[in-house]
Amino acid sequence: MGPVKQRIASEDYVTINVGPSHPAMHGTLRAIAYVSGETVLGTDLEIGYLHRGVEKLGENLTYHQFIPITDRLNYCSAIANNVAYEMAVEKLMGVEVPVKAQLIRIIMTELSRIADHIVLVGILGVDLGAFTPFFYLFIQREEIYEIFEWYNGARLTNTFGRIGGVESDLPEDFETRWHELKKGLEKAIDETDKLLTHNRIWMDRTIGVTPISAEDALSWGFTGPCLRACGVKRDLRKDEPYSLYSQFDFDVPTGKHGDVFDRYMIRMIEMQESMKIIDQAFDLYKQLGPNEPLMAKVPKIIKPPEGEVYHAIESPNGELGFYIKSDGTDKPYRIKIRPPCYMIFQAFDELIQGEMISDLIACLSSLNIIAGELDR
Amino acid sequence: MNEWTIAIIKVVFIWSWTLLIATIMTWVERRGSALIQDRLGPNIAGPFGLFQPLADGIKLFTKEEFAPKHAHKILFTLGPVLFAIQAFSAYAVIPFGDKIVINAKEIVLQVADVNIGFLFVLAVGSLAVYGFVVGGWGSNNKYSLLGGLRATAQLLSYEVPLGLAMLAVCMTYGSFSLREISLDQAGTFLGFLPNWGIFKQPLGFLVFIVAAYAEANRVPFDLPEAESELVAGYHTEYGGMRLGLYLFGEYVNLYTLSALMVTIYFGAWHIPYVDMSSYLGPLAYGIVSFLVFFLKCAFFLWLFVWVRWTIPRFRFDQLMGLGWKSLIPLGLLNLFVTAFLIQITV
Amino acid sequence: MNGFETIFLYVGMSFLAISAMLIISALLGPLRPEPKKLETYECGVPLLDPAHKRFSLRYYVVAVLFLIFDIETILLYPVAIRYQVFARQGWAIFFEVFIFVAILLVGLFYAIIKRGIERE
Amino acid sequence: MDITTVTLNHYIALSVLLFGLGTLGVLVRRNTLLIFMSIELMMNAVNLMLVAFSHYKADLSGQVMVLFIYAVAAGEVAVGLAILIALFRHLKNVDINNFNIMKG
Amino acid sequence: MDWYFWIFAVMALGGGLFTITYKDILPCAMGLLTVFIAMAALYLHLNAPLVAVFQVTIYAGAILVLVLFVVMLLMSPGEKIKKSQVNCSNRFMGAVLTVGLMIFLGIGTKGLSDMIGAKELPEKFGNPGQLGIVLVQKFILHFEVVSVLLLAALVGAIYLAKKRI
Amino acid sequence: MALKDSVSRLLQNDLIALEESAGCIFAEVPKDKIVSCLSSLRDELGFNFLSDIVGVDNSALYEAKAKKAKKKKDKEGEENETPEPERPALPRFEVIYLLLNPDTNERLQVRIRVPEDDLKVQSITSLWKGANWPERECFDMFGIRFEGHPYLRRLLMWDEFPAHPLRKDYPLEGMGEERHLIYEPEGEGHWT
Amino acid sequence: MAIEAYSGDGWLLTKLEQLINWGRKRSPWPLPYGTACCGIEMMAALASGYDMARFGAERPSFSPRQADVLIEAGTITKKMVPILKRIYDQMAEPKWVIAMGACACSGGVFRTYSTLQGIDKVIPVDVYVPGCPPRPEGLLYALLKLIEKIEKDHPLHKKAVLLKGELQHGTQR
Repeated sequence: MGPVKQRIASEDYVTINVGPSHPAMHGTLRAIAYVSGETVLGTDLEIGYLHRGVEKLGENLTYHQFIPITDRLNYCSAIANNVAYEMAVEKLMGVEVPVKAQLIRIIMTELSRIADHIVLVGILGVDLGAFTPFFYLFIQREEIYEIFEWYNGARLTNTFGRIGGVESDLPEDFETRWHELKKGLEKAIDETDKLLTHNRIWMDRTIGVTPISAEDALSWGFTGPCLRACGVKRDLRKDEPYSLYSQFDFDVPTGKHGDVFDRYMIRMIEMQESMKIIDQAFDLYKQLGPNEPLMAKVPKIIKPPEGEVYHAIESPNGELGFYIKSDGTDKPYRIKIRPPCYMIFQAFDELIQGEMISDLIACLSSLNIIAGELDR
Repeated sequence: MNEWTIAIIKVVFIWSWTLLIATIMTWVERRGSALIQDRLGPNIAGPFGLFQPLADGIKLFTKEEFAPKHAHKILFTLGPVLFAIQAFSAYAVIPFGDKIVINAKEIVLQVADVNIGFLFVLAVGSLAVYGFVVGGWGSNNKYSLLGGLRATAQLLSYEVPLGLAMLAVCMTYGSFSLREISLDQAGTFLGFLPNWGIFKQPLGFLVFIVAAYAEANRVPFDLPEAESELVAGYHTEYGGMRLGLYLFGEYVNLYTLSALMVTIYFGAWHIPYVDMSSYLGPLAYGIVSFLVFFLKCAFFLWLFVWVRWTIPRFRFDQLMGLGWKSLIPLGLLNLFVTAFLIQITV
Repeated sequence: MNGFETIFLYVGMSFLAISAMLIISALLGPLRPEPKKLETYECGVPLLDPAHKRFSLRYYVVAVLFLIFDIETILLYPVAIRYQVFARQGWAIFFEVFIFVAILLVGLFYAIIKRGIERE
Repeated sequence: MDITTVTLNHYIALSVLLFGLGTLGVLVRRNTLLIFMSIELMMNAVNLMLVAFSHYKADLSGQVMVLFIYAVAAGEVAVGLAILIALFRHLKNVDINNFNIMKG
Repeated sequence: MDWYFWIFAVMALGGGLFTITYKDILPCAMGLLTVFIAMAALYLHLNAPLVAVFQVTIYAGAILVLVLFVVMLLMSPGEKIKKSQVNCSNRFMGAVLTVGLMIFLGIGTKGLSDMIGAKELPEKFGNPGQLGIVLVQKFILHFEVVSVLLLAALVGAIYLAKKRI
Repeated sequence: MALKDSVSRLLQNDLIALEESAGCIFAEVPKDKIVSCLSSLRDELGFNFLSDIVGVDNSALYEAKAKKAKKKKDKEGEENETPEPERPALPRFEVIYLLLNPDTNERLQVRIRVPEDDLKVQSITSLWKGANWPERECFDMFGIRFEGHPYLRRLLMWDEFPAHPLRKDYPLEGMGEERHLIYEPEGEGHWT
Repeated sequence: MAIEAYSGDGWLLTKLEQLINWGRKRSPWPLPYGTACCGIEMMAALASGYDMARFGAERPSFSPRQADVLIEAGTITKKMVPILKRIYDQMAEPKWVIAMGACACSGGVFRTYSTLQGIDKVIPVDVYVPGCPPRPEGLLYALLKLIEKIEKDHPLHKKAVLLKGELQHGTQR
């Protein structure tokens, strides 16, 4: 047995196995909770139930072939993964991507960020017993999927973009679609806000639950909304502005206590910020002519020069980085993915100590652990 | 017709009626949740999916029934049976209408009008605990046991405020008999309000309805079966008809509690400002009073569904805190206010 | 004919009907018990330890509190039902009940202060 | 309810039998919880006797007395079981034979 | 109406017998539950409906639940109760003692009942309201004392349960 | 570049190499000095955020290079009589620590090389709590043992898995390892 | 004897079987076993746009005793195999399995050391849904196909034969 069991000195506990096939464990996570009464003394985490060998697979596929695999990392926001990988390879090759392609990438990434946050807020609601917001939000999520599908034919696993740009232009009536979606999204977010945010029970369930201090969060390697909830204003889009993000005007929301409520609120605000970014990006996009290039000049078979690179972007969950080592052939020599929730989930044991079983569920949901990128 | 025949007819009628309501409630719950959530809900089985509960019932009936190896075989079966029996029995003293006259014989629309009235409901309600304890313990499963313990602690905690609210009602009406309480609610109160219990006991009703939600294990108090925490709570190991009994029992409980609320606080079969018996013949009056009573119940049943799909659930300590720190003091306050008002008015 | 006998009729009928349901269900349903099927469900993994290790004491405290308050309510019922009669005779019974409840409220506060009903 | 052939003697017999069962339980069972249950059985027998007397002698005091007995029984069970829990924490056992630590 | 008495008398005795003989503790508790419910039914027969309801509420709904909680806290279902450790002669002694006690009690009570003699039941005997009047008129001091007793029990139980010895 | 300067000034003798590849700076330090190097980087240069730990198995790369070099040598060998002096073979594995300075937003990659016959590295879980799982994963995937790690156990693969799958000599489709397809063994925890 | 009416294709048996089949096909309660990408699409199928509840597939229950259809959506790794198998084994009869997505059907793109190449290697599958991931409509179609399959079942037949056999066996003894 693990170190948790050693830590708990008294015999006065019951082990409750939560997962893998458990409603709140997203199918593949497993936490063995040591509880005394309803209080959790500690948890042993067991991951790897979705370890599919993505990194090994990457070493055996060509650079382009690996893009579809990145879809399956964080399947809630596949496009962010695609873009992160492509940008890493482009950085390795030293390719400059045309502005139009960058704008399309930004629009799509932000859309997928909204879709990801929708899943989180919906599931957090379901796990805390409020089912209805999930359905309201999922209707809008379907609309986002329709835009994706209509852009490149896939709903969930988009395989968006190519190394060096994107494969096609935004469809002509994107503007009307986006405005419709925006209206619906605003309404759904507003409804969710009304149903949850100021609900007394919701506040009781989330405020002050599993807080974490900024120092601890940094030491554990938190990134993204979970780190921002602790009050650290760190967003790669602002701090290490990649692509065209330095040109946009958007806020980075921060919380104070790093509790479940802050994590939830940050997601709610970020959805609105993302909508702002999409508006601005689309304004820029409209100023470009229809014949602007979409792809940089890259060879058909990609053979980056020998070398290694690490590049990270701000995915919906936090810093999503790709370390790629190239040996000069058409296949990467080594790909290492730095998934955001991997580092966050480590801290789960520390977060949950002394809280109650119900908080375990709330905390897990609010961290947004996606098994696909956690286990790779 | 002798008394036994009438009694048997009444018993059979109300038993099947509660069963029917429980069945329809599952449909209402599903369609209602679908309505709230922008969905369609079950609509394939029969018109508007009305036969969905029937399909569920048949499926549960023909599902495999087995007791897990480590479970206690007797208790495993006894749990749902105890739960269902208490759920069905509680309705025995609650009226479902005023009275009906057939062949010059007056039949009271109530299985048994006894002088201990709602105390019987409370007493039988306190036996609901056994369904959870025996089932949860008999399953020999951690989730079940924890669910059973939670259920029991919750039921116990909320029985006290329920009893306190009833105590104030009993002070106001000076009777335990639910029929007498219903009859007392005819006419008007203070000249313009319907003479309903809610206007005499507003605080008591608040305490009662919250406690009733907790007693029925409904959101926001559905911790015993909180599916995101304890898989399915005390009925994790149950499948087939045993599970069906738990599910049915829950809905029957809902109906009993709704009927109790209507009887005590919402004027039973009375329509405000209208004296039905003067307009209608004896037979028609009986039927109309039954319908009015049922419609009032239906509102509360719908309220149960509505609340369930709107708000999240409590955490266990918050639930206990609400019960012991808020509801019981409120119930006692209500008791004293009632006593004080009676003292200064008599 | 007494009301209570009807109640027993009702309860007896519930019992019969429910037993009939279970028996019919057992006859209609398939039964293929296999050793693995009969294992205790624990999210798909083998049991870590027995289900019945010690659970929280809080539940005991809640039950004790309930027991005491239940008796309190019960003892108040006979008083409450004729309260209107007693009320006409003056304020004495009001204060009797007040004192009775107040003494028990002390107990409730003790339990709350001892954190008996929330976390252990 | 109409007076029937069942007389007070029937109730006395039943009550005494139940009391005897309770006594036997206390004497024979070794599990403390079961001993508690047997004591409850004895108390019930006494209650039955009180109510039967109250009925056949037309005096309501018997019934009121039963209500007070409930209160006493509740107190007894609450404290008794608390003691049992405290003992269990010490001895990890509920067998009455082990509860002889007072012997020193 | 004899059948009424006999049904529940047999039920009570059967439940009692089951309680003191069965090997597994929770079924024993269920046996005790049967006794309580049968007793409640008999109280109804004895014109004590209020006592009957309180019997179910308190004994079945509260006291036995408390016992069950302690069972859950302290025992596991797999754990069978150990066979009694008393030897045969002791058991025989117990039985003899019990029977003697029963005879003594029976004769004593019978004499007592003969001494008082039967009385006619007044109208509406045992109505809840009457009980309340008796309680307030005759037993108001007991009533107050009971609250102190309950308080003491509550404080004692919580203190003891939380204490480690 | 300022960062390069400050790093080389700080690490001085411990620095084996400092190279830049595609805009990323890689500093190589000796294996047994990793804890002290990282802690001084953290405390003095503000690199107090550990992004990740990457393990790399370089065996295939070296083989390919050696092959290429041999081919080249074969080609040139006839003309050039004096062979190049043989470089000492580089260790098979390397571990790269991805560091970040959240204040200046500079990233630094610190590399150590681990030879196959001495698969032991000092654990840095005392510096960053977040190093726990990456080190476990590194052990799982490459078999590099981190000394001082509180709970070094397989992370992603099951405990009985015999190999280290990200090593280059391990085939993509595995060597037929199956987790007991029927059931887990009813081991210590099983209760009857 | 009444048993005789059960045996063979008696009218009573057929009608009863039809009724049972109707009940079963109209309320296939799912056990959502969503492990990966397909799990999200399964959620979409349960949510408002597609609403699997129309077919009675409501009340997703994670307890295997209460569910009828195991919807296996997503990759099953070798580490997960015993758990999946145990969950399937613990389901009460009658039970069905829908393998949703390429990974569940055949391993999909993940032909690697740690991925199970199709769940039909460990548990029997009734309906396969191709796609990576399949659209929610795909899952609904699979559900309809499953309903067709349930319709063809003879739930009482085996039981009747068994009963008859036991009776004859009993008389012989």
